[in-house]
Amino acid sequence: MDLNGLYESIALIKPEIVISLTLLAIVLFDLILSNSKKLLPFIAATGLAVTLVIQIIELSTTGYAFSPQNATLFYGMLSVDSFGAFFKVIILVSSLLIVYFSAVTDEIKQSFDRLGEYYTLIFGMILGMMFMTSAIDLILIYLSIELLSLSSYVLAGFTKIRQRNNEASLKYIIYGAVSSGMMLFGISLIYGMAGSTNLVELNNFIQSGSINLVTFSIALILIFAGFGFKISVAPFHFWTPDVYEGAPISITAFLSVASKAAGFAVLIRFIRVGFVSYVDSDGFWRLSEVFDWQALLVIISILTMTLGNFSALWQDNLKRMLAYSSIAHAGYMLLGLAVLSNQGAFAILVYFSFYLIMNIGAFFVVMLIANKLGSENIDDYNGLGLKSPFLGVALGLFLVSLTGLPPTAGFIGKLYLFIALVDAKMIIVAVIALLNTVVSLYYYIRVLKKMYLSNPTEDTPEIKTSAMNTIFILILAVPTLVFGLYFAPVVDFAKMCISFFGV
Amino acid sequence: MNGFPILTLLTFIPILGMIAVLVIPKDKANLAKYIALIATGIQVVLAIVLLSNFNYNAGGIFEQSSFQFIEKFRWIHIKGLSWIGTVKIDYFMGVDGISVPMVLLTAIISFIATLSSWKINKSVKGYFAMFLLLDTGMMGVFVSLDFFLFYVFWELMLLPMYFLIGIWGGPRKEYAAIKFFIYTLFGSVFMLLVMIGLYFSAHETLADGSQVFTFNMLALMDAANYTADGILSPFNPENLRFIAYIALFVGFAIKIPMFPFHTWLPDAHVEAPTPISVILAGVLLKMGTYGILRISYPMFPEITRELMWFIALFGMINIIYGALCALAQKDFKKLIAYSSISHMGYVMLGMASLSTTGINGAVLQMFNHGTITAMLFLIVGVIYDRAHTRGLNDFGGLATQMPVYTGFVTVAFFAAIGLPGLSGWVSEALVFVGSFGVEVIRTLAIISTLGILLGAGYMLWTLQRVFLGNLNEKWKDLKDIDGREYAMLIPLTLIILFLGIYPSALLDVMNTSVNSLVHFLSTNVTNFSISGL
Amino acid sequence: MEVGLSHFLVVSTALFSLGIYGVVTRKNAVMVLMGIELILNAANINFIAFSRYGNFGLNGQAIALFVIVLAAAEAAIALAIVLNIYKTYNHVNVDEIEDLKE
Amino acid sequence: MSELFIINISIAILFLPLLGFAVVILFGKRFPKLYLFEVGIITINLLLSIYVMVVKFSSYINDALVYGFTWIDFGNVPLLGPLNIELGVKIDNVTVIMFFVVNLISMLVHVFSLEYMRGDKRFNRYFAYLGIFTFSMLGIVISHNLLMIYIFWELVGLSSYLLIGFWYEKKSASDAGKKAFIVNRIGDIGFFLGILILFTSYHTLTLDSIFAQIAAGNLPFDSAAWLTATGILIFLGAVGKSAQFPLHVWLPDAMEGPTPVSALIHAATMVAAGVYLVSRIFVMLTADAMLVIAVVGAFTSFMAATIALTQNDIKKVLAYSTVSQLGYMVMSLGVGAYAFALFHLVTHAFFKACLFLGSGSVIHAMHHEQDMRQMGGLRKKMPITYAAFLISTLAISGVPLTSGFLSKDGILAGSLAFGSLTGHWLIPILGFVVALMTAFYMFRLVIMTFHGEPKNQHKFDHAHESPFVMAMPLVILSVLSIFIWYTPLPHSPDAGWFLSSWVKTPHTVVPAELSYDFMISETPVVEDQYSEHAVVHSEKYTEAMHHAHYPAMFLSVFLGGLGILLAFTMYQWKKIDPDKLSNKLSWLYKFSLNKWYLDELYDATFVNPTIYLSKALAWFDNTIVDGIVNGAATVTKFFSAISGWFDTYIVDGFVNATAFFSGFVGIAFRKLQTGKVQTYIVLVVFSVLALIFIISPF
Repeated sequence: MDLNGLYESIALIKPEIVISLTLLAIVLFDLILSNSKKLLPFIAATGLAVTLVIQIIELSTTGYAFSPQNATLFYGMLSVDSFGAFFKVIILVSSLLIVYFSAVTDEIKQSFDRLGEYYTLIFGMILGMMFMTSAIDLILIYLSIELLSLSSYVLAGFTKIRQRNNEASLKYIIYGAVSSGMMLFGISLIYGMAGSTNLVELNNFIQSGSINLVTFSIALILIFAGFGFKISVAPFHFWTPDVYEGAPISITAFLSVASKAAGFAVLIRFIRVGFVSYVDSDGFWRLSEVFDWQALLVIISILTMTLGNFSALWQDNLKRMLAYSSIAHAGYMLLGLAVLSNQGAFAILVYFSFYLIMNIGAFFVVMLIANKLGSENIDDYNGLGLKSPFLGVALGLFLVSLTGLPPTAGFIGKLYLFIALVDAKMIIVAVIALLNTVVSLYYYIRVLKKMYLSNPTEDTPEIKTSAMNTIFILILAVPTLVFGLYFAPVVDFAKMCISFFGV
Repeated sequence: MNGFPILTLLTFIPILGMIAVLVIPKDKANLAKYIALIATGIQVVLAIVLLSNFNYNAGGIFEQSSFQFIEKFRWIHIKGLSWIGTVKIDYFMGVDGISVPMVLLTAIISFIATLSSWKINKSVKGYFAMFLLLDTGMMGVFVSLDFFLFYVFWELMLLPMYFLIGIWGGPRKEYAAIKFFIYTLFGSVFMLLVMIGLYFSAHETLADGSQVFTFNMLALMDAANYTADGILSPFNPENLRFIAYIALFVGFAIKIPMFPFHTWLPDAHVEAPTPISVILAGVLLKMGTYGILRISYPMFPEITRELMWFIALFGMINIIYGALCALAQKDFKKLIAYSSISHMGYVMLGMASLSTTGINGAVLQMFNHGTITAMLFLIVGVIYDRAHTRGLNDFGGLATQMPVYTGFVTVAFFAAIGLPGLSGWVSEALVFVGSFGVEVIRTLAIISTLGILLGAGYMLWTLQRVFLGNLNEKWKDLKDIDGREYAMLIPLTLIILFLGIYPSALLDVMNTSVNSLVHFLSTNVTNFSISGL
Repeated sequence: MEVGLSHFLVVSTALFSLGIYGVVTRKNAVMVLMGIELILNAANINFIAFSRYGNFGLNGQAIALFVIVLAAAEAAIALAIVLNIYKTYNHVNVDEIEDLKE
Repeated sequence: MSELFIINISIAILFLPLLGFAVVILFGKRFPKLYLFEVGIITINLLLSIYVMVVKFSSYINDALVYGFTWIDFGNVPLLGPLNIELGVKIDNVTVIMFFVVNLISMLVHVFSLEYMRGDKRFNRYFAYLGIFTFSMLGIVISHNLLMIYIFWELVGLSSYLLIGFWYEKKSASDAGKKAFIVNRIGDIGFFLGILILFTSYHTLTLDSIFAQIAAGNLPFDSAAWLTATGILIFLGAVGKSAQFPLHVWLPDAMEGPTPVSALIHAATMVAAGVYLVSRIFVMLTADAMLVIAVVGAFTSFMAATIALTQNDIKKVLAYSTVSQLGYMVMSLGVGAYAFALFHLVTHAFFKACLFLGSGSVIHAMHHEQDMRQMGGLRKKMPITYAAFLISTLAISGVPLTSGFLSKDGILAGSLAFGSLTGHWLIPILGFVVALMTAFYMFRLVIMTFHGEPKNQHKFDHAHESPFVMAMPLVILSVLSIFIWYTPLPHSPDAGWFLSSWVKTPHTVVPAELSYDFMISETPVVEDQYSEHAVVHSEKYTEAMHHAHYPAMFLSVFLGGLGILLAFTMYQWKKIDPDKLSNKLSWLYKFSLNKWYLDELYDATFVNPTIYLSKALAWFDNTIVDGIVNGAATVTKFFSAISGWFDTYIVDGFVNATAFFSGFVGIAFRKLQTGKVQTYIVLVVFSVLALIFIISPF
């Protein structure tokens, strides 16, 4: 074994190492200084901030100018490239936001003694996600997904205040275990056929021909079930509404953004590295004719967005509604993958950047309102926007952005998505997606309607936001608006990051 | 005027006003009214400055050099990768003879609507903030020359409108607001798709010689810019231009509103507060027809020619259907709403003629309908403020009680009927001259003249039911109009009279542009062939 | 009769199916977890069988070891959650835990 | 006096009444006496128009004074070249005559109204309306192009609407105003379409330019049929305004307006505008168009006369008589007797205005009683009114020595000539029958009103002769109904200055094959239509007229006398009981009394169906269009009936945009979300199997 190579490999996973160290630090701090739990969020934030800085420095100084040969580490287990780095940035940013989010959530405050566990598990999730974004070996993919999942199972039922927390946890683990079991079974079949779990070798194997297509398809669909579970697309989404509703709201927000980002990263990489034989000059991925990914992805994404949107129409619980909305958004983003082009993948990156801001923003405002109101039910929002104008406007902005209306960031995300679709001449699909957008307006606007068009009742609280919370909301709201009008920085960044290694 | 960013100012002064409205303290909320009045007042002044510096001999439409007051800055410029191309979006504004009347209309109607908003007392700050945002959206649509910018402004006015109807509206406001919103969004998503399709079908050559995809409307009008394989490129034998045209047209038609997409309008009008009805009928509806003239026509000249009969047909249906529906209404506002549908039919009929007289008539009708209908809605507002009912059969004999008011009503009604000497007639007549002159749609034009008759029918019947006859004792305490209402109605009356007698004041502004549009439509047809759909 | 790859595959497939069946039909949460174990072990059998018959080196067997460890961790967490469920519901019947739904 | 000066004066005459209108309507509330300003203006107007007439006839009798300007300039239009719309004025002999007639009657009506309308609460506004009417009427007369005529055409419609509905508290008055406007609009649409045809073909609306192009052989859309159609369409405008069948129904109702208004607008001037319009386009009428016009005119005059026989409302009788006389004029144009139509227009204006003002005087005296059966014997109480009324009645009946005799005789001669030249004998026959009936019903009116015993003693006792301001106009107008003002020879209108030098028949511009041969002069057409030539079109026609002159004169005098005799027999001497007669001919009587049931017919065929259609469409719009476009709202409603659950969502505003669809899909999706994790897994397993079947290459 070449230990030099191992050493070099370690040098390239500094962010993961810092995360691991922070995780250890949190555990130790919790054990030793169990009276100063208040400091835990700061440690977590510091760790994340340091990681983020390292990640960004790596991105910018080296420009991730690895040659493809050097980019695969640990004997072809990991691929460190700017694509992964982009998602790592997304994950780290959202984690940072979630740390603050958790610090002001009532639900988490009530479980104050177990704050150490909470952050440990969060970091477990982060670590899992970081590896997911880079993994190019099916086994590592499986393991990192499990690392993420196991932590999140516990977090989903973390608070134990209400029955629904436990129920969420139980459903999540049973559902997750079955999905990952299917995935594993699929991986074993692939292993049996290709003789390796490495994606690069899988690609080579596909090029070589001689495949039992039926078995291969079954294996791939089983594996896709695992991914589908992670990014919660129909028909693997059933856990999502129940778990999102039952879990603490900070975890819901985290799951809906970071975990989904990691899932998308790994799915894109799986297809890009495992199946694409070459990329043509227009940026379209040419796949070997062994499996019709496009058909699968188009069917799944249309099903997902339609189901997400139409189910969201009927939700009275805002958290649950946002859960369905996040399903719908996963559907839109999956369309970007269905295009099977750089353009499409690029659109996903752009979409995710904006989705991150607006979705966390929406959850945050809902959380603040729930803290005061004790309810996430839409019927309790009567006239809220008139009584608490700042929160109302902020939530309105986030929801409008989620709908995808200009001049908000959400529109730009959708725009890039549709650009990719039209570029690929997938007009019918684009029309379906657009009509879905119209449907989605219904339920987003319903919240606005309750907040503004209904008159305030006596129960409608006037919610004062602390300075910190105001700043936090502004940090999310201002970009939502500004990126809607000037999105070049984000797009430039995403453009820089759309290069894959390990192919 | 070189270098003075008058269009930017026109567009964004209301935004400044909105910010000012938002920062004033809550206990001085009434200040918002004055801020809005000042902002819209400045807009009117700027619009007049614009008009007075406007060169009547520059055509515009398809060439940048003959647009005026151009402001063009790079807004988004993302250098390309090999597979994605450079993304370039410009902040590109400019006006020609078709947009100037609309800018003027927007400024005037906004100002008058501000006056008419004086009695709003429910969340005043919010109201005027939304109002001013709406103003920006409308103005932006009329001055944008970049499709992307256009689309942003187009959508920008959706939300304020939703709230303005939804919060300050009548009993069924929520229903009306959501209906408006969903309808319009439904239309605009198709527009978005066509916009993206066009983006991928044409190249614009930049100063440095590089070719990039473009949202520049003027570049999209030039057939030479289209690539060989773009999906909306005329050179692509399998292009989707026909479908795209329909999709785009539906997007605009919903706004007009064209039968059968009109049903949001009566609801929206009935529920909206008076100033918002004024804006809605006065300006918003014009955005649909303006969009067709500005975008559909020059970008798809060959399909426009192919479909002119259908456009005229729908115009005719609008005229007659709207008028017949108006005849049956019992609610004053709903009646005016349906009359709007009817009158917008004239605009479509005129546009469909693709002739100078017809399009001049259409654009003039856009302006005239804007002022006349604004006046009609103000009139409904006046009576609703006092009596709190709009039932046509609840009144009677108001002419005795409110003679001055009735005087204004008479002017507005007869303008709407198309009485010569008042502005509405000139544009209707030109529309008929234009559409009758084109053999293809002559029959439709002839049938459409029935609209003149029906229009007189429902308007005079309304006049009779509400104002003539013996005074209903219930209303013997109604006051005649006050100073503020004078201030709203007199300018509109003067405009209606002035343009009735001297329509050239406005026709000369637009004529060169209309001629160049007609010229463009008639010469660019041969270069294209209709796709084999 | 020589025991070959296909035999292992038949067994693993049967195991996988039984696992799914178990997860779907058992009421008791612990039994459901058993079903999950069956699914994972079906995959393990595959890995080892392929590794043995496919001349792919020892990778497959190493993978199986990883999976066993993971399965243990998962079982631990799952049982802890079941315990919690028992505390709040006083039973562990999966199909009666259905408060979160439409 | 330069031409420009005359033009300027004429334009001043045009706009002065508008000034009066504007001042009175704007400040009338503050200054209750402001109506005097309007009266003053109209007086000045009359003097100016007399001045213009004198100058015109003395200096420019053979010239038309034209002034035009570009109203709308379309620049250089693609494919067409330069295009503009021109407006302008043309002052010829007819114009100045009409100016005088309009201003004179308008002034007299103003004066009459000072007394008649005294005490009305909207006194000022009444005069303002008279002002805007005068303005619009003068506008029609002075225009040199069809567009301006159309503009003022509509404006007189407006003033007519305002004045008919002046007492708008009465439902019948506002109804009548509305009816007048809308019925007129029907005709106006035809007029407008005619304008469109001409503009499309010639890119100008100036009459002389159009005629020049037709004369050069350019037909509209290169088709003779279109030329005929254009003539008939423009005539349709006249049908509306001049109350010809089938659009005459508004005029009798228009009597709801104040009586002086009826005199001014609905008898003397506005209704004659239609005749004036046809005379303006006379030269471009084809033979077919002329025949249509002649038939419509003849039929209208007949129909109206039959109705007038049985009416009991004094104003209704006069209204139908007006319709009938207008029919005469229209017929006259149709048969080619151009000059006589205009001549009758003028004479009729005076005597009919006199009749209306006279009836106004009576009504005033009788405290707004209009039913003739309540009158009688007023002769003694109101001698001046009676005298004036009688002279005018003689004139309308065509008794020699009156103006009516001259003009009516010409028309009848023309129709007789037309009959002899074309074989359309029905037209002269109708004309003579009408002459009989006219004399009858007019004298019936005079007898019932002024002769015999008072029927209503109470009202009779309070009746009194009208004061000077009301009597003076009557006297002036009745004096103008005497022959001497028009011709020195009471039996020969041709000898008069009106026909011999003022009004001359222009030459047709229609290609010879489309025109009646008698319309084409055998002598070459002289360029200037105002130079000396014969009154009528061709030697052939002149001859026919000449032959028809005496037969027509004698026959009409005989028939008129017969009518008068009949009236006296029945109403004065009571030799024949009218009631018995009507009972005997009850079917005919009712048919006439109910105005041929035309109002009922129109209601049943046009008005009500339109209303029903509009209601049906409104329902359709609300339910079906809204429903289909919004996504099957009807289905949704059906659903809501079944399930109250759905109802909440409808109320909630969910009925829209795919409500049904989204509801359905939503429910389907929701059903899957059972909350049981095992169900979910079953679903996942089945989905995986399904995907395998869909995607795998089996």
